[in-house]
Amino acid sequence: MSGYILLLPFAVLTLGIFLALTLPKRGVFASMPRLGLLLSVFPLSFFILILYASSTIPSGKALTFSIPWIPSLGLYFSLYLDGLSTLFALLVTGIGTLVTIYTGYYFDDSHSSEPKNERRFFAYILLFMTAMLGLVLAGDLITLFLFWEGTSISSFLLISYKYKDETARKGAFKSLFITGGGGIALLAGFIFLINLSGNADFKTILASGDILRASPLYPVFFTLIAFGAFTKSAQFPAHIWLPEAMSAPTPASAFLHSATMVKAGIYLLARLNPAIGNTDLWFWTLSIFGLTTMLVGAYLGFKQNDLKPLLAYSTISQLGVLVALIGQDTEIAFKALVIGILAHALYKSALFMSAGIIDHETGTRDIRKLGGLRKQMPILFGIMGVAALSMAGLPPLFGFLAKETLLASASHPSLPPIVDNLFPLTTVIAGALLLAQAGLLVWGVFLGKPADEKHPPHGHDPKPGFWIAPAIPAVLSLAVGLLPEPAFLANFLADAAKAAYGDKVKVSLALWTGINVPLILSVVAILLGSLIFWQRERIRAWMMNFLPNVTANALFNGTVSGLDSLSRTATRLQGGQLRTYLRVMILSAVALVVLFSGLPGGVFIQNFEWNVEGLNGLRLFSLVLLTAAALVSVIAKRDLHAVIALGITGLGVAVWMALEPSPDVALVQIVVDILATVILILSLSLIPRRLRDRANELLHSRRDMARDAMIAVLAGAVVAGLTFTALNTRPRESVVSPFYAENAKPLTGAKDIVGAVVVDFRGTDTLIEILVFALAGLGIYTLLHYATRKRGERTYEPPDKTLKAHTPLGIQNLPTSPMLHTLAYIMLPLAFMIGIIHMMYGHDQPGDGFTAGVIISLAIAQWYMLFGYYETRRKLFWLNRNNMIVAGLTLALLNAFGGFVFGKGFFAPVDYGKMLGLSLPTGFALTNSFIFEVSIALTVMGAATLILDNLGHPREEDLEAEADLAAIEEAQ
Amino acid sequence: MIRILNISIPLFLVYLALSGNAQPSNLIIGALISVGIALLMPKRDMQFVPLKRLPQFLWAGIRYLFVVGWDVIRGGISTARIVLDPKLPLNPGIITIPSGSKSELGTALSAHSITLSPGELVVAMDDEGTMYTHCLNVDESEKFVAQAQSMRQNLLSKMFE
Amino acid sequence: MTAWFLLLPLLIPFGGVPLTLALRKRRRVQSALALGLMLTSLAFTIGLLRTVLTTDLPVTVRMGSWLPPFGITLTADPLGVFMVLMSQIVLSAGLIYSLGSTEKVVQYPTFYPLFLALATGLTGAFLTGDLFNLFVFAEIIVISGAVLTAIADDTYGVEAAYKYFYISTLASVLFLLGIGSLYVAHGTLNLADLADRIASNPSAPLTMAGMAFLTATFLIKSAAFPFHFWQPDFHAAAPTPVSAMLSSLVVKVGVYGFLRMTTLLFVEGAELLKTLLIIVGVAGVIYGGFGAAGTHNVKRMLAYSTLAQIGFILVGIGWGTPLSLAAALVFTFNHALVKAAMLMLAGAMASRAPVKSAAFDVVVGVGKNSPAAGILFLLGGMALAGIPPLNGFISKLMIFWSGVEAAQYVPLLIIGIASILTLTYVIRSFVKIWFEPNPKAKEKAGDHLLAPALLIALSLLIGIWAEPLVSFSQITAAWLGDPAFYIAAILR
Amino acid sequence: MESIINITTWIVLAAHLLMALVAAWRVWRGENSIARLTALDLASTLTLAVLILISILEQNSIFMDAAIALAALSYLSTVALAKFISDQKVF
Amino acid sequence: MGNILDIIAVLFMVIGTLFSLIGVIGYIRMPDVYTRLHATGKVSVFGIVFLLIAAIILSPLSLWKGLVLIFFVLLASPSVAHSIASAAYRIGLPLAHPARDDLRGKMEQGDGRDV
Amino acid sequence: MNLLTSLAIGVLFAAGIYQILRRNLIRAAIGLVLLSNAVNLFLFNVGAYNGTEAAYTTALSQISDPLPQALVLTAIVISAGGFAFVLSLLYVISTRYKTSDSDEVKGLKN
Ligand code: NA
Ligand code: NA
Repeated sequence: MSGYILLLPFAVLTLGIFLALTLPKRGVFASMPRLGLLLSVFPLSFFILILYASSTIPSGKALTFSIPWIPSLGLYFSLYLDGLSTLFALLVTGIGTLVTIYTGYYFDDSHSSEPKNERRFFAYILLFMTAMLGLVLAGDLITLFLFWEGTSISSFLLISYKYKDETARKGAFKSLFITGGGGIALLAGFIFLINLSGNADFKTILASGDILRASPLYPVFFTLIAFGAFTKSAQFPAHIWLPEAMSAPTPASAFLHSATMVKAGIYLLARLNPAIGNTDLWFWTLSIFGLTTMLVGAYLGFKQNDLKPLLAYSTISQLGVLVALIGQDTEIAFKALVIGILAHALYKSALFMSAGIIDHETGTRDIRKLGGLRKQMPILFGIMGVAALSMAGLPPLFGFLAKETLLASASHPSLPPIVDNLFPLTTVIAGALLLAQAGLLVWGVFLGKPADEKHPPHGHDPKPGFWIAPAIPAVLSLAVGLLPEPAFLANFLADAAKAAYGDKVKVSLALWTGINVPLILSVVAILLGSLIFWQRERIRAWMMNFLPNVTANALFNGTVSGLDSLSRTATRLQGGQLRTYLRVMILSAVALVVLFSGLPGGVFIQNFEWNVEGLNGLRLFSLVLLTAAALVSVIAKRDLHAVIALGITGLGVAVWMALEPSPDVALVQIVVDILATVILILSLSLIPRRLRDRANELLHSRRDMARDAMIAVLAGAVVAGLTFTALNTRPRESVVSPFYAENAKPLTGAKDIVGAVVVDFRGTDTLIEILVFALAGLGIYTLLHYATRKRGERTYEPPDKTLKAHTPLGIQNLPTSPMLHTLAYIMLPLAFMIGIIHMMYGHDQPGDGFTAGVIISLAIAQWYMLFGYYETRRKLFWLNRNNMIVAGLTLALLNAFGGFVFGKGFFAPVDYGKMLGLSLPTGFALTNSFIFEVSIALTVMGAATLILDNLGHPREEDLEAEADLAAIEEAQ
Repeated sequence: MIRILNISIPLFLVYLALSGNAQPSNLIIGALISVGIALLMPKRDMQFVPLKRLPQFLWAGIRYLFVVGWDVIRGGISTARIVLDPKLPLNPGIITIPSGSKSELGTALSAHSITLSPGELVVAMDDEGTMYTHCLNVDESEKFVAQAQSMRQNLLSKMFE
Repeated sequence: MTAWFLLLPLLIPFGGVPLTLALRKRRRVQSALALGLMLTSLAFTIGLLRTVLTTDLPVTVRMGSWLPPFGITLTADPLGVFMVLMSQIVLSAGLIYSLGSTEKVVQYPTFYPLFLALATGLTGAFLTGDLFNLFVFAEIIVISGAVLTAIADDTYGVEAAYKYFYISTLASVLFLLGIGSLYVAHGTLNLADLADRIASNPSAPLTMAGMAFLTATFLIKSAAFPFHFWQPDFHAAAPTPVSAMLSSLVVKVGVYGFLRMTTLLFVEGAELLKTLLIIVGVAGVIYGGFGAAGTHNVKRMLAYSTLAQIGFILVGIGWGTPLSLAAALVFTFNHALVKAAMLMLAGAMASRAPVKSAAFDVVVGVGKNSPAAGILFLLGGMALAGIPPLNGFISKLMIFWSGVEAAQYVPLLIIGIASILTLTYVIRSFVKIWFEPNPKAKEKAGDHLLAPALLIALSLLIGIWAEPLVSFSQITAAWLGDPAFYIAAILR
Repeated sequence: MESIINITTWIVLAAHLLMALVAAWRVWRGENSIARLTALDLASTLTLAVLILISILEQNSIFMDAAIALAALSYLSTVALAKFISDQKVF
Repeated sequence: MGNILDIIAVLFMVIGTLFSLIGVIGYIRMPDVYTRLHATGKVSVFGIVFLLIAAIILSPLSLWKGLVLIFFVLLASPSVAHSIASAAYRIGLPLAHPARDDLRGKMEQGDGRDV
Repeated sequence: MNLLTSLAIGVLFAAGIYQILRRNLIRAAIGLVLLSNAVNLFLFNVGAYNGTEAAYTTALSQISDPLPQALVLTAIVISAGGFAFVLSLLYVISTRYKTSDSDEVKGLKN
């Protein structure tokens, strides 16, 4: 039999999900029951398929399928069908079939006036089924984990199905939080297993038991895996999510939270038992948690009034039993395990679905409001009665058999001391409580009287389709007990147990095995249970009033609110004050530098020298000049004075650079210093003096200033140390610079080496740099003329185009002094000329396209200042800033391509003048460097003018912006 | 045409000065650039010298330069004396000097030369060409400027009218 | 020919800047062109990927034909291609989102030029083989990102841009100090040459200082704790299509920097740096997780989540094993897709809210009428939380695996526990937007969901068919493991 | 002769830098904005002188280019400041 | 010949510097803004021009650039002085011990309060 | 001299850091300029060697290292663009937040 058959369920279930969501909402499948019946075909067919497939596998062998998933990590998608997976797969598909049918009736809306659309629910149920089936059929740890998380998610979807209900939302969150947390642990545990055994697939894992158990990491991965399994299987104290999961619609509770998903942890532990079981840690952990859970579940279940929580707690108790059984290392325990799993699945699903019917028909699940329904709902009485008796462990039902084997395992002579007493004791107590709960159920719903007798519950047996679903497992519970030893079932369970135990397990399903210890214990449990049931009112009242509630929920809430308060604290660090952020970051950066390299400049003292001569002496002056000016800009009280001092600082820097000597940089420094000064002045005029003064030094406390001064000194010290070290240790030779010096002239035709580096050797830097500058211009333009358009931030001033300048520097009716006027007229063409010279001869002398662009823009700015903005725009008709940027950037790119077409490669130098045979003046070459300079100048002109325009006129309409907007509006 | 020549010829000279090269190709390029820049300047608003008056303009302009040069040297020495005098003999004030030129350019040039020469500083002008001039020594300036200004006025009117 | 596969992904967006700016008056043409260019560029990137994978050698272009280390080389080694491919996929999605966005900012004539500039910066930063050129490209990212944020419809965009800009300036200053230190110590700026020289003279003065400055720079760029302060503001206030790029890609420049630092530049002396990365990463995972759980706005939540996820990545880089590097790469890639999609979904929900805001108070119950968005958000959330079959699971699996393999149990334990927080905040926000009732929520046309749907579909695809990504990341990690190859490929 | 020129230039250069220092000092200690602005103008003029002197020292006219740019632009920031001081507005 | 030119150059440098010095001293000694502007004007008109002439003599290559620079300085420096003085008067800064003030009342004036 | 150079750059850097920590937005902007000046001077001074002549091919003696100069040029331009952009942000902040106090610009927090 090919393993590919195992893939079939997934493909077809996907089809089912698709159908559930897309079948027409009118016509044949308008009715939910009919849809349910149709969809139930999918699980049913796989029930049969798996039954068939498993029958073809020889005992102890497995049907496998595997395709590479992430081969580079050695991961496969693999499936594995052996006895254990068959047991679970049959449960999933079998109960799945019933639940699908049941769902259709549960959401039957034929009587309701407004049609509901519950198809989503079908999709979720089928989704879950896929995940659960995958989980139990997984052939390796990673595949298992994939589906494991899938069950968590689909469970979340189902619990939150009635999301308008707050308890549903909370319950869904809680379940996902707990099982999701478990999932993370589980994944980590799995990775340990894979890492130790070298492979993820079960064959390898199960064969590496000795290595795994011997590993020093055993406690680590065991804890992780147990944690994952316990959270999923609702072991104390992680059980708290399960009762709240009862907010899900009943079909989901019946399916996920009793029959299947909660058994995922059981499946996992059973699956891994041969590999990592049979250690003391394993035994003690599973026993302690399992038994505690068994007791706690049974105890808490007995307190409940709502049918579903009551059933949920009994499930918890039962899950505890199963965990404790896996902890044992006896054949009988695994026999008890498989029987227990099957028996529990049968009776619990029957009970849940019945509870759902009661809720559906009577409108309540509260046993205090219910009572005496046996006459109105005889069929349901029968179904629920049988299932409850099985739960109570009474003969001749399957549940009795389960309890018998459990007790046999609990009283097994191989148990170590303490446990040998504790295990039977807790089993008996829990059994008794479960019996009492079963009684409570049947009595409360069908036999007893409702608390409020004036308002007895109304209800009648539903359509057969509705009750058939719980009826089948109930009948099976009875049939297994009554039928004489169904051999195929016994073999089948034996196979399952064998896979979990790792060795042969003999399973017999005979009810009567003679008078022995289990039987006696069973009788004790039944008697005790009856006693409890008889005294139920008193005991329940006592439990409600006196015994404190178990505080696992408080633990959860505490955890969650603790996390929340930590979260709030975390976000409080983000207080909104930039200065605080900067302080933290500067100090951290300083700390980093000190941590990595020690205090730079430790060589301070030994290299102490006063080598003040020649150019150095002048540098001394210039550095005193610039530090003095910088300090003045810090301590000046007025912003304006700080700006003036800043201007001088910049000039000082330029002088220093000129002394270095590097005229190119000095030139750019001068140009930029002036540009910076001008735009700073523009900003001063934009931000009201009142606001600036308020924020100025007067607002700083002395402590504030002292602290900042300290940070500043610290940072300054690091940079000073760095510079000092650099100056004292520099190698006196550069790897790259000699190349530039030698090749600037022959290869690029440049006398100015720095210029050659900027436009040729490292032209890419420059290409990007002008983009940055253009972006700044465009950014300012967009910010001030589009983004602030409609917030009332732009007090729109219609332009008075007759006025020559808004703010005169002349007197009376003269807008501007004629002297300055004339100066402006003279300076603009001169600025153009200087700029063009910079572009043309930049290769031989200081200056380049950038300085050209800035110089021209500043000359234009002078016009703004002296003629006014609109007047200038009118006079300089060609001043379209965006198009300049477009032209500049495009030209720059085309020019770079020119190197590819005409030269040695992209961006390579080309001398077009030489190519065309032009005789050009010495010092000027029509190269692509020149074109690059032109494009730089164009871009910079556009951007710098945008900067100046917009900072100068943020409030007025911008001619280009208006034109652009008008064009866009017209187009639309 | 006047505009282009008026702007491009001085520009061409500047170009030659800055590029420092008299090769024919450089002259052609310089001329092209100068004309190009001139085309970018506004058509109206600027005042230009008509071609036929160019010789007269140049002659008056050169004489004007000498007048201003003398003013500068005279003013420089007298200001230095004031600054270095321990008593700092100031007699400052703002006096009115008419530019005597009706054109904006003429007024501007006049104001420029006055300000250039140490000791006088034009603080403001009005639209009739009156220059409000701050002087270090009111009496001396008034006496001196009266005669200098008449000479300047004469030359300016030859240049611009 | 192969050179063009490298050049065009960079030049097409670059050329797109003037081109779309020229078309600023014809918005439809402009936006369609921007997307068309980006997709073309993406196609060439895929060609580049093929070339690099088939030839098993990096593609190198010497700009201006200048030999390294004298000129600037662009280098597409596996790592570079990896990052560029990631960027261009997400950038394309960002443009698709912009086309269907209702935000005013996409109507501005300069929006697409600025967006393409961002694309240029990102692509260039990952392709350049020169330290200073990297600085310049990073500056493009800074300025275009800051501008795009400042012009947001959100009133606070300006504030976010302001803070970002200051902090970025600090980063630029540190970057330049680092570049200067390394230049004075080793006399070159070409990454390969620098790596070669540092390896042969690791104790040259200022080498360690250079490393420290670069570390601080990239910590700011990657918004790692405690250099993260700009990030939640910046990512939350930016226009949706932009914030999707910022939170998914821009922080990756820092990640990229650390990858280069630990595997190329400072291979020998990187132990201290790696330890630091682990510490910083773990701190980020914790702090980011708590921040995301504690904040008041979906976009902010996602931004804090990025802080945490970057933490995972840094830890992976810090462990430095081949597997953990591959894990960090896979994490990087997947996070980019998912985070972009999630931010888009958050933005799409904000656009449907009565007031345009992503604050939880505002978006409560807004998802009622867009179940499709809900499914996408849930899938994206699962991916963030590392739940299969989404790609995030692969990331988490590999990180955990590499931690186990590297026997780094303590950080592993901490990040494992902290990753529960991811699930918490993702689910909470989902429940708030899609499940909680809100009588005030009105139906309102909002942003189109195509872009996030594509990204989530891709995430799902990668989750299911993870092999290509994983094997590519392993090839990359193996490549990173031997810097000599890189050096040889560039210099010889 | 060479050395005399050189020494003179050095001295003159130092003198200019010292004067620039005085100007910087006056920016700090000016009695009003205009006085400080005047000091800025003075400082930029002295910077111009320094550039010229460096050009003499280096025997290289390239520093003149920086000087030309400074001369052509520095007045611009001064005028802008003056306009700002008198009108609180620049453009 | 070269020597004579060199001597002239040195002389010019010294003279220029002396004028600059006078300007700076004047700037310090003068009582108000307007009179100070007279002093600082010296630095540009004499200081710079003399230095430039020296520069032209000492390095003939800078002849043309030097001339352009002289042109610029002589063009810009009075304009700067004018605009500063105008601004000062406009905000109402008083003249120190004025003998007369013909401009009083003609110009819109501030209260002399500093910005 | 090296010591003094380092100190001057350190002072400039410290002044910049101190200024960007001021509450007045304009002062903080001034800090940016100071910082970039300091860093440019640093880059400038870490040229691989100490040159005595401008970096021209006509130079006769040791030229100043051209590479850092080229880097500084780029850095200057970039910081100038950024600085202008910051100033425009300041304007919008002052109109939107009605303040020029950095500490009051905290609409984005937590
Ligand atoms: Na140049
Ligand atoms: Na004068």
